[in-house]
Amino acid sequence: MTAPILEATNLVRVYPGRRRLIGKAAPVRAVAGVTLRVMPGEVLGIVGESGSGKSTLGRMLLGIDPADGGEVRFDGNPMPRLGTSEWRALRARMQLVYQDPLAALDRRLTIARQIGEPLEIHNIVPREHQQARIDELMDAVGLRKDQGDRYPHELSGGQRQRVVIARALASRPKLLVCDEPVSALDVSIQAQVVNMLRDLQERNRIAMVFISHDLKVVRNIADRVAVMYLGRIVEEASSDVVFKAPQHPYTKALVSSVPVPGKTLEGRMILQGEPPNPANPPSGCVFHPRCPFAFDLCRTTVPTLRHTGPDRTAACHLVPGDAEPVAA
Amino acid sequence: MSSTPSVSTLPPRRGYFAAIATLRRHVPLSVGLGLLWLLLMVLIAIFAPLIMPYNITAMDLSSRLAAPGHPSHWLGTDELGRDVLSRLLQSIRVSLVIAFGATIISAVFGTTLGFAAAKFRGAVEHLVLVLADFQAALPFLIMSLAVLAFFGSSMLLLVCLMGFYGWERYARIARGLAISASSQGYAAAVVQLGATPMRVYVRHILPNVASTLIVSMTLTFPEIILMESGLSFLGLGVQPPESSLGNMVGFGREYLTTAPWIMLAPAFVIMVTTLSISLAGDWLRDKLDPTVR
Amino acid sequence: MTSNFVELRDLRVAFDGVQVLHGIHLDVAPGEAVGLVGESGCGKSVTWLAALGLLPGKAEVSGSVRVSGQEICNAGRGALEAVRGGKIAMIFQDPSSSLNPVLRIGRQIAEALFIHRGLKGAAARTEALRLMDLVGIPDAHRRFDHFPHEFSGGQCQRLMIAMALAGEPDLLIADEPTTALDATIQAQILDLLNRLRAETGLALVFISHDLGAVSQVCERVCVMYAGRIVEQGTVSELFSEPRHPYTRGLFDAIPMLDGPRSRMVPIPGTVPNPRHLPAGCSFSPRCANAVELCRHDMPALHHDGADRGLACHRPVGTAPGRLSQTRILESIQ
Amino acid sequence: MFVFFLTRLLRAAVTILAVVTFAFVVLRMSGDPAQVLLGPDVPQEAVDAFRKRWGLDQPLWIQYFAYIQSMLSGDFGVSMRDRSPAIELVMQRVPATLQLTIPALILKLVIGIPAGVYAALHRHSFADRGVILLAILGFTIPSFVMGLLLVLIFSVTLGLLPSGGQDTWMHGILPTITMSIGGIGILARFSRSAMIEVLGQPYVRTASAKGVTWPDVVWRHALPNASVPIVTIVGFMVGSLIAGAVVVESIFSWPGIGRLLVVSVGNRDLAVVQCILLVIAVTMVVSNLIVDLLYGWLDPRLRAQTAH
Repeated sequence: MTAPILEATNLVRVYPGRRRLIGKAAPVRAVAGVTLRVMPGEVLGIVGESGSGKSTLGRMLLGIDPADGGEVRFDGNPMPRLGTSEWRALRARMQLVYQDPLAALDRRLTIARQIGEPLEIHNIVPREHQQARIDELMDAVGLRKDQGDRYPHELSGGQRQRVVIARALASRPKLLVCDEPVSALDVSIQAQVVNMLRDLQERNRIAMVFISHDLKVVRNIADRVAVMYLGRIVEEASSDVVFKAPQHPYTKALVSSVPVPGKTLEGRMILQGEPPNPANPPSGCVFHPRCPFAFDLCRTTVPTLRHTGPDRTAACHLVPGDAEPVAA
Repeated sequence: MSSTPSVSTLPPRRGYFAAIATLRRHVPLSVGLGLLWLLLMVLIAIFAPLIMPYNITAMDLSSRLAAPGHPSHWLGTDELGRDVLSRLLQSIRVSLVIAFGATIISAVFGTTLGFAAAKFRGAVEHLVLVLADFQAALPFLIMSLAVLAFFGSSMLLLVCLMGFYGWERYARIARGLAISASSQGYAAAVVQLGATPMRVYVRHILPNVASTLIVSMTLTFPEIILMESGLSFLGLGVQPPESSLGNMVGFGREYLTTAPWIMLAPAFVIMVTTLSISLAGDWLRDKLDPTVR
Repeated sequence: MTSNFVELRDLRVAFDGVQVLHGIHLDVAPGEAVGLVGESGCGKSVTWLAALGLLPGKAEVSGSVRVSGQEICNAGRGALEAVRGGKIAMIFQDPSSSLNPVLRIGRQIAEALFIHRGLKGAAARTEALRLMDLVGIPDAHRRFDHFPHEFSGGQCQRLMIAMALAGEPDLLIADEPTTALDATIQAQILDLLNRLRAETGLALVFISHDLGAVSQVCERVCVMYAGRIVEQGTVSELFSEPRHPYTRGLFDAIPMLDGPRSRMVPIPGTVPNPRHLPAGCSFSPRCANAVELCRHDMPALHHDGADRGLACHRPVGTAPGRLSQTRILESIQ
Repeated sequence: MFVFFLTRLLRAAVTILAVVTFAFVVLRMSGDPAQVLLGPDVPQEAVDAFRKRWGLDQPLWIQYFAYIQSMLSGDFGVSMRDRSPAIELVMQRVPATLQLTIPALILKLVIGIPAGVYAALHRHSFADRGVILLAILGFTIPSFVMGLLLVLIFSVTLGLLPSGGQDTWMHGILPTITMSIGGIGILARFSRSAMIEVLGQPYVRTASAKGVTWPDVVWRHALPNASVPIVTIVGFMVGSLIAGAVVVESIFSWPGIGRLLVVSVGNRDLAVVQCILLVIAVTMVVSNLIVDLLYGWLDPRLRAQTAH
């Protein structure tokens, strides 16, 4: 059995909340105890709505946001401290792809130079071979060689995202975290970029964490999917089954809320209310105020993540599972 | 596969006149005139010692308070018979040197503090904040008056003092842009690639904020000219026998009724110069602001 | 045939001489729900902003906009203001920045009530509270005097809808009302729009890039590309039998939530820049069906049947490809 | 709000302390006031006696604490020149300065803001261009040049108005105009850009879309939002009501604070200069404080963040 490339145990991230007029600041637990592992070459999808802590989790997996509790192990080793030279050296092996490619690119440098920047920083390729590597990367993401001396604002949104992906792949990383990489793109362009990402991932056997609010895209690219709600993973399973037969009521609601062309709203499960304020989470199961199936136990006791079947877990009192919780 | 929209197409070079025609299309007339005037001022500042007809202290007692148009003194003479044109040229040189030096000092000082506040946050940020509060509480002219009066005026002190003018503007801009670039933007991306902080600030953030800082300099520069000439006008800036635009106006004031040209010539230069920089600065800001395009 | 509430005829818009809307013909019957679909920059929002005179001054608008027979295109301020809010209300994509940040929410709704129904004081307050209740703002009494930033995005959109309903309009134009919202909140808002339509008989124009969302609230859909309507029809017609290659491409580009994990089917290329539109059919450079004719001749929108329209020289065959057919059938079920 | 007010108050106090310290350090380090005041030829015994009399023989930090202590008890020192309390000298001059600066402020507000708003509402029109040009002219012409030009025209050439002094209300006209022109330009330009910015915001479009008439869109929706940035500038102008007249008072020989400052600086009258610096700093800090509080009132979004 192979070892996971990335292993996170009980990750917690607390932001000092906005101070109230009178009294103390309420801390916000953006990530409240997340455990997950990613195998080499595997794609883990993370879905959740805004405020679910999925972006923070992604940054913690890369060590960009420090963990206030728990730990991240990459390739069996603990994450070095942010800003140290070991941390910087590790960047060559793990990379991030952003939602907004225009913001992530320096608008005063040509895209070829930006794609080549990791090569310079990590001294991976001798200077005289850098251009060849840049050309190779641009070709891999579907950019023409003559576009190399363009500036980011001269490209379309889809092309910019290709540049960001090429830059992320320059140092041949083993892990790629993509934070909403296609949600700023038009539908027709989304498909281009997703296909390209999938090809590159498969060809280079890169492990990938794909964060998105778009269930349809995650379904398409991920092997396994974790559903987050208010800083916790509430359900995790292979992407083939999780959307077809969701177990957690929140996953059910999410799946049900995806508008499918040609289908009307009737018979949909529409959640009432809004996600609670993370600074003041409800007691018991954090989902219970919106859950149509909630009963007394849900209001008092936090359900733990348990195995509910082969290779799938859920955190719900209503879903029968193992006696033993998954995480320590 | 994907077709790229060609956004910027440079006009082909078709000689000198074509270039001027292009320029005319891109630069409004007022800005063009302003830029020409500024060029003239810079040339005067550089070559003043060579083109001055007289030494600025040379007195021609036989033709005191001569009106402009005098055959050997085009802009007339002052109460001691000194040539106004020569003094004007020298004054332009002095005022521009002070303003230029001070603008550079102010920009470097403010930007450094701003970056430091963005990088280290916490105590450094608070210190910068206190400094800015202090600057806001004491009008610059008042502060300068106090310092100059008690330390006595020297060229070096004047430049250094003026170098504190407007630093908080650069600090605020540099800090704001650096923080926004580091939170989600390109700087965060480069950090995430593994770049050292030095590389991030020098290779990425500085070039990106440079244009905004340059625009701020076009705001500060005329203000420093005004500040220096105001101080000199009050008799606390540049001291005689050296001469600056403000101090010429200050001394010319005594002869407002009998020889207004002594005051009018430098006053005109101050007005047109500050106006030119303001126009050019406005234009530059519109050009560099990506939201306008 | 006669009683269309709104009729757009040959509506054209140019910004700084760049034409972004190339002659839109569109009717909205009373009580009808029409979807306007297309990718960013296709002109779907501009169409209605232009119709209501809400574009900035530099926009040049031409053509005809008739509301209950009255021409309002380029009409005077007074004529437009009489239509806005009272006959046609509009809500926008980003609800949080579309509400005035310095005015209390109750006042913003009451303002609309005063303009259109002359309600003041206690009467306005009662009615505003009723509207807030209607759109599902919990605890409306307490939140009447709150400011917009104290509401979430979803609630702001509900408040926008309440404000739009204040003038008892005959038509509500919803410009990407759910795009900025989370999936579960999106579903709530779509549900709300459907409920309101059922209760009040309001006509709806729903502008969106999301075919799924459109199909949940609309009866008829117009697909736009590069400033033109390229295909239109009822939801069932259009979704079962898309004829324009672009419409087909849009359907195919949407990954399915169930079924096998397959490669996505993108539309190649990018949306053209309105400054440099390709000759002929604007879609021809990205179209697999394009022939020489498409590259120099712009197809006109031909109507066949009451609601069906198509602007294409080489439409997709009536029998769609195997992959798409199965997909579409799946989604209809 | 309360926490915010306290932190803001603390910051204000720190700022004033910084100003006091600055004034003290700069003035004391720059030279020996005894020498300056008594002249170079006075015998050493007289100088020593003078120093003892004024406490100048103590170490600097003791002088500093003594200074702060006496200031806290309301004693701002005594003018070395005419032996009267500095605070009295300063306060006597405040009304004269306000006689110029308050009418000037009113002129700035009633001309600058409407001009800017009008230009914003009629963008790219002839009036707009005119306002921009005049505004730039207004604040690029230094006040001493403007003042002298006005004197040259209205006093010297036309003989209509007096060129200096404070005898009648006629004497106040030229200095007031001189002082207001720059501010009018700044306010006009600022109001214009603030208004243009606000007019492009989605909520203005919303207001139009719900049928609000154009004048009401401007008055009830755009202006209240545009007033937030404008208040900053106005606050700064209010803050410099006392400090802003130095040059103009010098030109027109107006016996206000500015004149007093220039004269006292020339005489190295420490107590008076320090006192003026303090009065100016306090007015500036207080007006900044008021502006910050006004922000909260004008923009409820800031109210939520004020705790930071």
